Amino acid sequence: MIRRIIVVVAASALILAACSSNSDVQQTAQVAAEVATQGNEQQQEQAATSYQAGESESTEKVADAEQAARDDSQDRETAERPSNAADQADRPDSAEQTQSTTGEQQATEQAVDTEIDEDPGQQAEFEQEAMVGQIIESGHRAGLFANRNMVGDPDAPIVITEYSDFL
Amino acid sequence: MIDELVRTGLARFEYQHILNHGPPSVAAALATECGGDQGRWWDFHDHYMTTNDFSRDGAIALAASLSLDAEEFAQCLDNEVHLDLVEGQHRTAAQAGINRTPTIRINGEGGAVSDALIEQVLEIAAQLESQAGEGES
Amino acid sequence: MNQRRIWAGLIAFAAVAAVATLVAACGGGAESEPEQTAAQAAGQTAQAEQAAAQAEQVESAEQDARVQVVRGRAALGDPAAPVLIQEYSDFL
Amino acid sequence: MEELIHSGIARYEYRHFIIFGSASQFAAMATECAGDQGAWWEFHDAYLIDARARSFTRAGALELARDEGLDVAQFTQCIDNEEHRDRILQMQQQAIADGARGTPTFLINGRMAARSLDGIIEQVHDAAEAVENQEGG
Repeated sequence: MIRRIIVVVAASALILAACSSNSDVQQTAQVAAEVATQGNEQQQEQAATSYQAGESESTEKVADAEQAARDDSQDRETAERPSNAADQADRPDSAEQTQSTTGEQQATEQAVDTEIDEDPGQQAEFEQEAMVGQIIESGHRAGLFANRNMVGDPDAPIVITEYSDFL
Repeated sequence: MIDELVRTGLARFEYQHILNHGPPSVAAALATECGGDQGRWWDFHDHYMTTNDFSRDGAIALAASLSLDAEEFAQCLDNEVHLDLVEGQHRTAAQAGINRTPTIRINGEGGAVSDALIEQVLEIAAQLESQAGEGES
Repeated sequence: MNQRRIWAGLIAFAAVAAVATLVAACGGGAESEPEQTAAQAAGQTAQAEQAAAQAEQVESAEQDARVQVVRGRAALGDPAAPVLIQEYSDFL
Repeated sequence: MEELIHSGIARYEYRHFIIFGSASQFAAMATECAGDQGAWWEFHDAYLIDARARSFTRAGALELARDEGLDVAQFTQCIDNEEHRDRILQMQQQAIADGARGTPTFLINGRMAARSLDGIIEQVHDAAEAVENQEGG
């Protein structure tokens, strides 16, 4: 759920920053997507193991054999849904802009990434652990309920409604 | 900020469809609702927030990657099962004078997106916390 | 509030409460015959306490056994219980 | 809830409903692999009560298995071959078929229950009565 909420916040922030008329929004989304896909090659590892709801083939595997298999599936995945991989790579940067606390954590993670490079599997596991740690720390598990177009406690006193178009 | 309010249980977040770009808007909204039928509403929402592929094949591919029941999903799309729902949301928003996207409303008030709106959320949140405080002490 | 943490607390509380009530009940029985000599009475209370301690061990062993039996794979409670509670949940 | 189980009115079943992605998918599989060696509840508690991010990684899960005195080789094979993947996917689809859309979702004798603890306890007593009347009648 945390991923979804960060996306919602990041996406609305992206739109807030750019939004004067609707067309700008579309350009910014495209620009962000292109930048992310170019950046995708170096972050090959991160995209393959990052937080893909229900993507069972990207579950954690350390052995080299699986490593190669995952790279192929990653290429196929990038070919099939470039935006999706971009969506993953794009998120850490935009999350940095909008949320100071998680931003700092992401910044430190980015700094750490550059140091441990030798074993991508081990480093990806480190990231996964950091991300899970964030979810656990955030008390996220206190019964947050996601139901169709609603996230959060149905009895919450405040309703924040976003009227939006996917284009 | 919205993230915190939702997680602390002070606010719940809802998404309402606005169909400002004709067929592709409708296609994406329908696909999301059909994904929602199989518990994957937010996965489709996330996907459509950062993609410009609104084709039927794109939706079918996403449904497959989330191991949804392909046949049920395709039928839901082709029979436009949720057309009334998404068009209804668009109409209700238009009647309430909402046409620019995204527009965020807090408990039904507030116009276009602005910092003032975010302030409003914090005020309401503070009021509620103080009321809750009085209730307990 | 997180149901799982409350639950863990409840399990511990239930076990302690059961043992405590048991000890109190046995202890009470011994004082009911005042006219015996102090030595006999003292001897009897000693025996009663011993019996209570043994009973307590047996009872708590049973209690543990019942709890053990209770924890099947992904299941808790008597399989023949009339009502089934299913929780669909995620570890995160 | 605890009382209901200890008094024999109700029995409880945990079923996986993964909505948070690969991290919890992995934890579910590790727990099922531990269940093969009789340590299901130890892993369930490790993930839910101890809640250390480390146990959601492959290395962390292996450590957990070692601490619980399991056959680590068998455990590793079970995880890497994803022996329980289909079973968990089945639970997932059953959850959606039963109407679960978020976590936690409680079902009492197959019927969706309220989300509050009291609501659940009340519904259990109603269900118990219903069963008695059928047997009694």
